Amino acid sequence: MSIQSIWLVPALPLIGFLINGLFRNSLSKSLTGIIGSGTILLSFVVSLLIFGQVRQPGFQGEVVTLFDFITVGKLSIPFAFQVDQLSTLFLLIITGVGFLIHLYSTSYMHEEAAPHFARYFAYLNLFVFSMLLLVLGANFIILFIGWEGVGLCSYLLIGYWFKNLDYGNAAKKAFIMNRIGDLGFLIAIFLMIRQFGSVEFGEVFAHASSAKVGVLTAITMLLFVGATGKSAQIPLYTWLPDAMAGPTPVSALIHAATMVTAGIYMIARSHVLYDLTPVTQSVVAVIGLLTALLAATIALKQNDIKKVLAYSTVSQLGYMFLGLGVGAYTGAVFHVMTHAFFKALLFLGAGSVIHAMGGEQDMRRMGGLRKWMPVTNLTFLVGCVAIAGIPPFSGFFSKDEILAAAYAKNPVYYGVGLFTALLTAFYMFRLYATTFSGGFRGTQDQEHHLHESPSAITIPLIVLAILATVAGFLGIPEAIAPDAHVLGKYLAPVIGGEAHGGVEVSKGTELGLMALAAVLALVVSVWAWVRFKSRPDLAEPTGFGKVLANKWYVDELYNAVIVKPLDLLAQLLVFIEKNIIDGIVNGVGRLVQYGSRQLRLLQSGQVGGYVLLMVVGILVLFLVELFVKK
Amino acid sequence: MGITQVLFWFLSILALLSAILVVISKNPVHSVLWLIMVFVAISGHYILLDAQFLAIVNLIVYAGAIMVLFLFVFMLMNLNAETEPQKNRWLKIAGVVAGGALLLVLVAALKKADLKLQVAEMNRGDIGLIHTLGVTLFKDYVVPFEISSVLFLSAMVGVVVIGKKE
Amino acid sequence: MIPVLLIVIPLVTGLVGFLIKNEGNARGWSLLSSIVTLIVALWGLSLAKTSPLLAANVEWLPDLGSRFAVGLDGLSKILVLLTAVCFPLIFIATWRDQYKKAWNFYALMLLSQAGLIGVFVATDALLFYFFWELALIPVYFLCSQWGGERRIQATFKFFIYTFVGSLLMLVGIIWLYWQTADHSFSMESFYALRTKLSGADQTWVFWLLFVAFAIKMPIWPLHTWQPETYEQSPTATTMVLSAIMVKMGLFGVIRWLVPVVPVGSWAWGDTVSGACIIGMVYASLVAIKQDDLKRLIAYSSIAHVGLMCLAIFATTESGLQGVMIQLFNHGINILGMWIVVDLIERQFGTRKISELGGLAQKAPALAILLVVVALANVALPLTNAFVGEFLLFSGVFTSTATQYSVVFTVVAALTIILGAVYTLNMIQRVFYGNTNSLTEKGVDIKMNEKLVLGAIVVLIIVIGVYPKPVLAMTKETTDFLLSKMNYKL
Amino acid sequence: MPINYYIFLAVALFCIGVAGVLTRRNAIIIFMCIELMLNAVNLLLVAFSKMHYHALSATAPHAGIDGQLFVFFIMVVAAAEVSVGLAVIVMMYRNTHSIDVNFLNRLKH
Amino acid sequence: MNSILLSAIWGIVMMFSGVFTQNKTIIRYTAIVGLVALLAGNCADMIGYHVAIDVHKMLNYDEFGMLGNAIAFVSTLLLVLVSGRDMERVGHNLAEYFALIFFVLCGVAIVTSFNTLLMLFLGIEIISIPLYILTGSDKRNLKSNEAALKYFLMGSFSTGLMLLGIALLYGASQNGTFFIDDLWTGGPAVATRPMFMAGLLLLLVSMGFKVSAAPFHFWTPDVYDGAPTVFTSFMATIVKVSIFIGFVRLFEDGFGESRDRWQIFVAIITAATLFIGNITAVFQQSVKRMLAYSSIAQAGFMLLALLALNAVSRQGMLLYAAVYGVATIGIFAVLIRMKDYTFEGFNGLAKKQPVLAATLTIFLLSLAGIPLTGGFFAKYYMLAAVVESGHFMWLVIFAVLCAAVSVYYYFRVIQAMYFKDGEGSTETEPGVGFKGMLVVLAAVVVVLGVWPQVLLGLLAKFPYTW
Repeated sequence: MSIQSIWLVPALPLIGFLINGLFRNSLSKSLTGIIGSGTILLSFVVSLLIFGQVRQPGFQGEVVTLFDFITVGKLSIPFAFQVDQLSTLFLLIITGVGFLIHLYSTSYMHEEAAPHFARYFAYLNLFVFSMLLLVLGANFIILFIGWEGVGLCSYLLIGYWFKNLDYGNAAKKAFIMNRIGDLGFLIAIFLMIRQFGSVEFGEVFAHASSAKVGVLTAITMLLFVGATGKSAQIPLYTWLPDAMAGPTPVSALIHAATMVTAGIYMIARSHVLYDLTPVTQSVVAVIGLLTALLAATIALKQNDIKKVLAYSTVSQLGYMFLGLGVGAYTGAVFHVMTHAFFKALLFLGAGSVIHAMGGEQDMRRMGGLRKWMPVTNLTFLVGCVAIAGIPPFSGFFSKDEILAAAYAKNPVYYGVGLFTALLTAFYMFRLYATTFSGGFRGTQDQEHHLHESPSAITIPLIVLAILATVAGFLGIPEAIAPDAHVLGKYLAPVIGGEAHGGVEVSKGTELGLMALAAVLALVVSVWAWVRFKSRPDLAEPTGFGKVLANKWYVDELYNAVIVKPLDLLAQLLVFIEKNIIDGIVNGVGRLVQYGSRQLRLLQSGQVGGYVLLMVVGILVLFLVELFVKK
Repeated sequence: MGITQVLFWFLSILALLSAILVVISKNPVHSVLWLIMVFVAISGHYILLDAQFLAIVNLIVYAGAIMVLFLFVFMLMNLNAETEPQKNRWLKIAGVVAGGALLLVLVAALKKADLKLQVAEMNRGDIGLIHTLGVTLFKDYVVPFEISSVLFLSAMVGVVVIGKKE
Repeated sequence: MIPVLLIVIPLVTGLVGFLIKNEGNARGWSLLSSIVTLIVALWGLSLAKTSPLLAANVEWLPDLGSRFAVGLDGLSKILVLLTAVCFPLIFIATWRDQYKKAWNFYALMLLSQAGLIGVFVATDALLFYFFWELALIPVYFLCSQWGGERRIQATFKFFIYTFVGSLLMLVGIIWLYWQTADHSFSMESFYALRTKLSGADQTWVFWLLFVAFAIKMPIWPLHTWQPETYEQSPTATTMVLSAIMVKMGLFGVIRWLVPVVPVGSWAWGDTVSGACIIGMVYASLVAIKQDDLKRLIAYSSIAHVGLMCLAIFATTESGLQGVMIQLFNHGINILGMWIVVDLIERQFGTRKISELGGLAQKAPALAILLVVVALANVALPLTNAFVGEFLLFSGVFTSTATQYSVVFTVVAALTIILGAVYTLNMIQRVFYGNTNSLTEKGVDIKMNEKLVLGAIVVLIIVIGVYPKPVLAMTKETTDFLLSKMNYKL
Repeated sequence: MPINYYIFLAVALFCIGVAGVLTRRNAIIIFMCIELMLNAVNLLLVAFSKMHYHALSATAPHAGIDGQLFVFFIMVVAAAEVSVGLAVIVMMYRNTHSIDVNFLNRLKH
Repeated sequence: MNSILLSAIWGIVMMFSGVFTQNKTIIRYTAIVGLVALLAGNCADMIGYHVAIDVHKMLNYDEFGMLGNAIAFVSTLLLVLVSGRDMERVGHNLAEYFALIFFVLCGVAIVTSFNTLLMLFLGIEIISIPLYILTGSDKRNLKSNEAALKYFLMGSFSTGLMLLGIALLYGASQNGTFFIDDLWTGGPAVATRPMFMAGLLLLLVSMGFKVSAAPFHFWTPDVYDGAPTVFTSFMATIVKVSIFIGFVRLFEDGFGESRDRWQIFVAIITAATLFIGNITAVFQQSVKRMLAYSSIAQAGFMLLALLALNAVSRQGMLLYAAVYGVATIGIFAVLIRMKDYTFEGFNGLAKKQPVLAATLTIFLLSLAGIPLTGGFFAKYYMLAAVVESGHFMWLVIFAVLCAAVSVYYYFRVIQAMYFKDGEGSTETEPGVGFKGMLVVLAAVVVVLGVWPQVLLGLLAKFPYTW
């Protein structure tokens, strides 16, 4: 298949969106499902075909221009797609995982009425379309279009059950927080326009080295602000856990596998700029690390199954930023990929659980589910192992690559990163043990309903479980087997050789670190499993645990520092508007009226008074004549 | 000081005093009489200024006809006695002050005019004579003269309109 | 020829409209008229720019140096197109609105259309002023006659407010007229002034004109007439007011202010920009607190227009192009918003956000269409407003007219966020959640309304995806105007 | 006599008239004060007439005559005005039995 | 000269018509014929056919005055056509009223073309004296009486001021003359300059009084309010604008060269007039009284012509006279027919009398100076005239702000008619003729608003000098 037909990839989901959206009232649910999933599948197939071409050695990135989007003066922004190794990889992840989630959704959402079902699939298709646009864009504007598009779809999907106002609020929060980030992105684009006169990747990257470091730092920092919004990093991460209000497949698709990785993609894409700005790199690394740690600590004390996964997502995203910050772009992308698999798996598994529990999300009311849901149990366990970083599951490899690079940059990074990884292992197995082990703690009614999910749900689980298990082998580190890093080699034309920030660690150290991480992860996992299997964490947290359970009170902080003052300001402005600005305007009117009332008193009706005033007038004129110089 | 000057001063003072009395007399009939006195004094000035025709006309028309008309009206209304209740003293004071101030500013404005050398010549010239005036009036001023008849016509019509009983 | 037709058709049909003493017929007649106008406008747009049909110039007041000179250039075209497109849409969308003595209503609407088109096509300053006022009069009557409870005071305030501005503008125009070499009101003579007038003169005469435009747009702090008027006007008139009339102010600045007194504009650019930016943030914040849908949209409009004005004073190509395209986009988008408001008000008899809720259940089609329009209102990519706002912001950011371009952009860009806040709030509180006693009887929109909103949505998307034809239409005019605007002493 | 004397005399008479108009409330007396003002002007005009005669008679034998003729016209007009004015006052009196201008305040503000 | 003669003669004809017939229609038609004749005479004059009388340069017939006359005559004709019937209801002396009106027109013809202060004085008096009578013509109405007496007393007072001014000017003139173009020949000697200025100021004051410029305007509201409405209409329009034309003529021909010395006073008076007229009008409850204040406000605008004194202001003065006259006549014509003169009295008029309401709206818009009506160009000219002179920009801006205030009170009437519910109605059902006349008036206003060239072109077409 020709590279030129790349437009099919986003076009197919768009068609799916249009059909499902416009004819949602007349389509049957099965047809909707077929259209929704089928278009993504087709898209995946096309992506595979394209991938077939791209993976040929020596393939250089190609730009496929569809039409002129905006042309003003010297600034020309074509609607063009960038086809290269990086974007193709993402295409595969998005369409592949996307398809699985669509498939899963046909079953998971089956209880919805047909129009809403169709609406759901339309949104999902639109989301895939936006995400594809994001990764395919050959310039920052197209990227930005997809960027905002996924934000929108996230908004629509989180608020899918629009009757519930809390969900609506969560959706709104997601959109607005994303917008804050987008603003940074947008300003970065303007800076690029001013600096380079272009927003095309090729142009910008080619001239990057000639720009002043200050400007580049500003651009990269602003881009990173955008990334913090989209990828839920400090300080804009709070929307992501709230976004769990959406249907679970949405959480899987958007808030785990794809959308939130947009920030990683974008920074990886513009790594040329980041390589030139060490300051930003450090910031990215530190923010990533802090986010990873913060989210991990919060996840320790969450009881909502999806919330744990959400914070784990934030934490993992922090990892990826750490990778980006230390220059391990391949590692970051690698982690994106593996994370896509196991996090989608975990979310879908959680969805399966929730489905079986009749909508219950609180782990404290679960327990011992493996008895009823063997497939879910097993696949979920695979996911947990993978995310915990236990070899040879995929998470181990990708996480290790990042940690190794972090160590090379700064051992402190490594230390914190490792600690976070252990926390991850801990809370994941806490989750697993509480949910699947021990005895059932829910109601009779719920117990009665417990059942393994249908195949439309389990098949994606199985597929993802397999992927989560084996994907790690795409990126076997140099230390273990030279030249076995398939992914690294594949991405090399775009990202360049594996740049560990210039500092290479010795093979021995790397192996040592690897072993340390693996062993510790294993120990922590087992410990957590054993601990929570018998004594699930049911009590209300106290002390520091309460702080964690309440997410470090960050939401409250934001509320007090930003939302409330803004609200007060708005109220103040309303007051000013009414009383001062409009007050002045009305005051002028009233003044005229008042003046009128007073002035007409001059008209006393008495001739004597009139003549007197006339004489006074004459006097004034004469006095002016006498005393005022002209 | 020649006789002319003496007469000038006498007439001037007479005019001013009479004028003031016109204003301050409580009895309207007295006001009328003092006004006639002013007119007589002014006519005297006219004679001093060799404006004999105007002096005569002034006496006949003003002091004679017009003031008599005023007197008639007073008689008609039976208002020969004091009829103004003294209210609104402030307006009165303001009136006097305003009048005085007007005098002041007018004098101030006109004093700046350097007219020391200009004199109103007396005892010479024939322009005040009825002959000279008549010739000019019916030659150069015939148009305004005729036009003033329109004024009289309209005054006549007006008085008829106003005075006619309905 | 075509501009004359564009004025004459609504004018004559409007006058005739007074005589059709039948509601249905009057409605049909006005729709017909507006469609004919649209066709003529499209015909005009399709002609090559050299076509003699695009201009007319006849003797009008030789003693005053004023001619009946009209013409269609890129700027006029886009605004004429907006006017011509909006009116049929308004008529169809409000088809079911009931008016007392509807024939008068429709006739006045057409007259206002004539005035508006006149403003946009006039190439003679006096003629421009003439139409400027003419457009106002029918609107005044429309608002006062068919508006809400406090319509009389509100529209009166509106009228006097804008009238003050217009009169100051008139003084400015007269002054400029006496400065022209040939004592003429023609655009060419006015444009020639920029090299003739001293910097000091330009600096003060700038304000005479700008105040009028600022009131019309409106620019903070001269905006307070707007929410009140929008609130009190009948919705069809509000549509005209906000979709088209506010563009008069922007148009005025682009055509009659900055190119005429560029030095004055440069001198005051920062001041004006500051006001625009304060207004944008301010209006956005105030909008958050509004409970009346009309007021909310009114404040949102203030924010949007402030951005456009800001971009004009940036005097960059992308900024100006952005203004040009945004003139159209904003008109279309806000029209869509008003239509939704009108539908809601007609059905539930209220515009109070707090009294509504859960409409999405009852009127899914309306909800979806509204969401698209609202997204355009917050300038989401692939909607038309994104193209506009992107160009506007990038124009401001890359401006060399001010040394504060970065600050301006950043502060102004806050409205991107705030805009999302109030728009989404509105959607949520009106459409999401559960129905209440008032809204549970709601029904979805009818075919004609779907058609209109659908058309608007199509326009939003098409221009959002493929803005090139529109940009191409205005490019030459933009370059021309920029060459005048960028004059320095 | 120096013209200044006449000017000041006339202005003084005029201002006395003005003061009368301002202070008195009897309509007829007000009217009389106005007549006083007119006469002051007449005097002034005659004085100016002789002043111009003095200055210009060498070249124009009838210089200054215009002033005296103007006085004539003023008298004519004054006479007409008096007739009308008195008619109005009488009409007023017939209706209200008062000629106090202070009672004239049905029309105000 | 034709117009002076004809108006005087026709005044006498009217005077006697009352003797021969009691039929009011005949009297009215006689008057109409007279006005047409007057107009024809004036037109004949304009194209050069005139009675040859040597006026010794005391009158100066130029196109400015002629056109001013024409406007006054046409306005009067329109007034009689539209409100003639209403005169009959004032009192029994219809013939005399018409006679007085013709005499006023005679005065108008003098005032528009005087060349000496004597003629100005006579003209003003010929205008004033009949007006005192007309004001008091509703004899049994105390308001009318009161108005007449006030008008008379104050008018006489202002005559006194005018005469003192004339006397001082005469004294200041170098060769003892009343000819206005000789008053400043070569500039009076420095010595007499203060006297000249004092005289000028007094003339300014007294002329200001006649055109009701503040602070000499106080008679206006009371007199306009008290006078029979139809004569108020006459006074507020024809008389006022004619005196304005005289005013402009006096200050342009007489004092034009010394304008630097007095423009500031005109500016002060203009500002005061605009301010007081507009502001005070805002609070009025009676439409008639509001119109009185509005006429003061309009005078303020016309004073701008005096300030500017250039070709533009001359043309503008005429246009203003025509437009303002026609519109005001129209408004008063409707007002006369109203039951209730308050604003409330107009409530809901549009429903009962759509034609009246619509035409009235056009007149009011014109007074407010909204485009498409003649009032716009009238105001435009005034502003343009001052702006051209380059000075007093502050006054121009002040004037437009005041114009904005004027919208307030004019639109109150429109609001009452259209947007308020009420029982506003006319005393009797207006006839077709009346409505037709109103429509004609409205059409004139609109034509002057769209294409004022019809009138402005006339100026160029009659290059006529005496």
